[in-house]
Amino acid sequence: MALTKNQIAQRIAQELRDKWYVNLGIGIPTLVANYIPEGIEVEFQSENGLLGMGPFPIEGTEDADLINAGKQTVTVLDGGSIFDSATSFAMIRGQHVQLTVLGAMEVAQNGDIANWKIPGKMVKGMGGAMDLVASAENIIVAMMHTNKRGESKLLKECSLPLTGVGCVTKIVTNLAVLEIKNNVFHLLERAPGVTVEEIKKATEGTLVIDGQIPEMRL
Amino acid sequence: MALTKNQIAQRIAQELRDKWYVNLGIGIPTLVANYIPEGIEVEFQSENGLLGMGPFPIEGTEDADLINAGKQTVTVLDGGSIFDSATSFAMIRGQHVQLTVLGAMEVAQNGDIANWKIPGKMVKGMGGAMDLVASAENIIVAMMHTNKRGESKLLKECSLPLTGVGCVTKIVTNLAVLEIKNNVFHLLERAPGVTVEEIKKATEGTLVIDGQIPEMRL
Amino acid sequence: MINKTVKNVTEALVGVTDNMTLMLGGFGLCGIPENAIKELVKRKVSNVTCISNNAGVDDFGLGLLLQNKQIKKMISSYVGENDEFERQMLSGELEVELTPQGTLAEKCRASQAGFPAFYTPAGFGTEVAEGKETREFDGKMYVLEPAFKSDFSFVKAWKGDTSGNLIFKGTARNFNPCMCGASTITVAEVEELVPAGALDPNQIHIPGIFVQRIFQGEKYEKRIEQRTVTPKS
Amino acid sequence: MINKTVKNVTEALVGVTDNMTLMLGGFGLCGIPENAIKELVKRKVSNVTCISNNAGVDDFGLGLLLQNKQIKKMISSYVGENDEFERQMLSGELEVELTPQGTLAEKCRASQAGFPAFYTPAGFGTEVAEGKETREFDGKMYVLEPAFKSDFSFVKAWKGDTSGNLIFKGTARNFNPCMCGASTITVAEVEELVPAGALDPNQIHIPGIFVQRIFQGEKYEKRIEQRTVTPKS
Repeated sequence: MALTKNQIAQRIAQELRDKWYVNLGIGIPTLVANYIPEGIEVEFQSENGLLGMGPFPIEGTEDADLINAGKQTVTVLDGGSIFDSATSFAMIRGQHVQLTVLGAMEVAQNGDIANWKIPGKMVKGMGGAMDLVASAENIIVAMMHTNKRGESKLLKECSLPLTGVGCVTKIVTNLAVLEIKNNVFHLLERAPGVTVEEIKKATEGTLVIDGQIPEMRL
Repeated sequence: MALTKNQIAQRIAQELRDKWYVNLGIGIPTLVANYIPEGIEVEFQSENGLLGMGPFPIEGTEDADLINAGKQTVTVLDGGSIFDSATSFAMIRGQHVQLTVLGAMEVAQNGDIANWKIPGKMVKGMGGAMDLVASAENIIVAMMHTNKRGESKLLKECSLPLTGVGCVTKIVTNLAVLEIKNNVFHLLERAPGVTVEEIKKATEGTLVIDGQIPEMRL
Repeated sequence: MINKTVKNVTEALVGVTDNMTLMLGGFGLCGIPENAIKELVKRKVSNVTCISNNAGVDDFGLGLLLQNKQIKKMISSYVGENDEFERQMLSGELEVELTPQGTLAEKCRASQAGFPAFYTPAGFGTEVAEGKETREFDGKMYVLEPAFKSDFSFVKAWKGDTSGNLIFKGTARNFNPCMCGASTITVAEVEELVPAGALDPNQIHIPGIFVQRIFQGEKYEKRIEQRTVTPKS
Repeated sequence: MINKTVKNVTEALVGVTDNMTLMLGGFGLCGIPENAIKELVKRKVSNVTCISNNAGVDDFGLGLLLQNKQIKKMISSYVGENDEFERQMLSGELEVELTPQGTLAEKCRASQAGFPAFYTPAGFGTEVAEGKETREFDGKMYVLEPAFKSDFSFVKAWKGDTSGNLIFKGTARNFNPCMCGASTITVAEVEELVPAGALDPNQIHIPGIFVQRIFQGEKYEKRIEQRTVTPKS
């Protein structure tokens, strides 16, 4: 069974480590905050200027002056802080944020990522994604393995305009966990019940399968 | 009569304009704050991180955590603010400070200034002077016309290591007010009772004397 | 102390003319200079270049200027919340320069702080870096990005004093502090204008030196784009 | 939330060894990390490079490390308050890199913010620019200055919380915020350590992300260099 979006988030949450500052992109990445493993402390950074981002506010207490990068009303946890945009990207560019999780339209086997533009069609802008992928030491892409037309999103080369080059290290999709090393995808784990063959078929880029591939534990 | 240090400061204070932010160096420049003309408002910036610097504190109220760039205990006026060193020099480099007044060991007729080092003898460091002179649009040097050995401090070329190049626009000494334009000193005003000849004699650099030179009004 | 107050938004915008480059604070609709934007609409200032992280929504924020076709060019990082924007851009009516968000913030800060340009890794190897100088430092590649040059900055703060000192509230801070002092003239509008001395000098977010004009905005709608809440249990 | 507290200064300095590069906050004796400096003396850490705007006075601040000849190299903007410093420098025992104050601050900030280098007009045409790249932007000349690389930052704040958030008091702020996050490990000592949640998130000067270790200093002497006062009338 392919993972649900929540299960992708749950699997990514297993990658969190104690004392990490984490930036979660819009979409599936946001859900990761719901699955922080027991016994570890992480803080979420929102690039519009918030550290220690908490859950959505209790109905009636929402504040127009307190939103996250997705423009959603949020809260600040005890020990959180507010800062301006230049300081926010000082944190990101200065590699003070240990993990970035974001979505993608395409990932290439050399670690390139495309997620901000479809020429002539969609031009929403890159927001903070280019800064994040250019600076983060540790980037996990959360996405579906294939697009709506069933085409692989794990490619030999990206066809869309790039967001960053050679930066993605790990990918968690609805089918698998993969690592990028030496310019190829390495299959690390399968979604429960999904076969290596299914993953192979859904992956256009070069896929290295080394030994037995375990099923994910959720 | 040559001016006293206080009179040099008094003459410089006449250059202040309403709504200017002003950085005063250590020594004679500091005294300028005592002679702000009636009817204008200026604010003093201290490069260690203080805007709206006020007078020395009333005895007994001094605070080790509130000093100026000369390490003297000071006060903050209503409407003042405190900031870090990077922000302080953002103000200076970004040309938000309208006037810098500082001392000098030598000034050259092309506007070069030397005031931070005597090789092998005095090595206190440049502090914020290099940032100030490289960025300020409006720099007034406050100094004695000659050094302790009676040698001119207004030179064809500086002999000491430079603080900045081609940056000084005006000089107020104990003998005269001078302007630097087209790589020569222009005599603007004489100290009361001081003759043009005396000023000529005390000036090593090229001195342009255009018409009658008025006496300063203090 | 130097007094920066102007009577109202009309006086605050004196000197704003067609073809100027304007910086506008805010992230989404959070912390935008609502009064200045309305006045720009009212004055029908046209052909302006706007530097702003976002372009508002169709009927609020910078979207109002877009509806009236007052904007020649937008410099932003994300513009996905505005249909009219997308239409004007795809039809070629509107010039758009999309800039990574951190680069956008630092181009403002560079201008504020007197840096002519800076090297950032953001955008290297992408179309953002096309035609720009790139350079390696310590094995990593960077793109040289110039500081912005802008005529007016319009920012919105929570509290301000007559000396121009500003304090922001929550994430309505965002780009506002970075844009102060980054244009020839910075106009700050505040929810509450207090006398000099009423704010703690240790708690000022933006010292008054970066602000030329300050006024208390008439009213603030503070529209919420995504009202997300946890139901009362 | 992430807890950054360490028990005391001893634990705060774990990992500091000979030959390291250290940043130390403060301007003159104002806002210096008194407890960290005393611990460096006690540990006899030697051959270190110190990045600090000043070098203390003969018997306080970094002067204590100088007396013990623990410092190999000083990177400062002004060192005029210290006779032993001048003696060691002129005799060649001490290596000294004098840096314009604004450049010094920005070399810290560049390191904090992930900029490899920056262009500043300060020092152009002087011996500070010797051997450095210079470049013209818009008719003005600039010097390329690299960011600092440093092992430990020692800073002093007024209040801090267990998440590492810092608030400074008066001009004891100075270089301290710029040095946070500018070294591999930043150690903050505070006059008062409070629980996470006790500080207003809007009023934090340095977010905890830039601080790895925090502790409450045992005591602060806060010596005044120039006690200048207005007599009571």
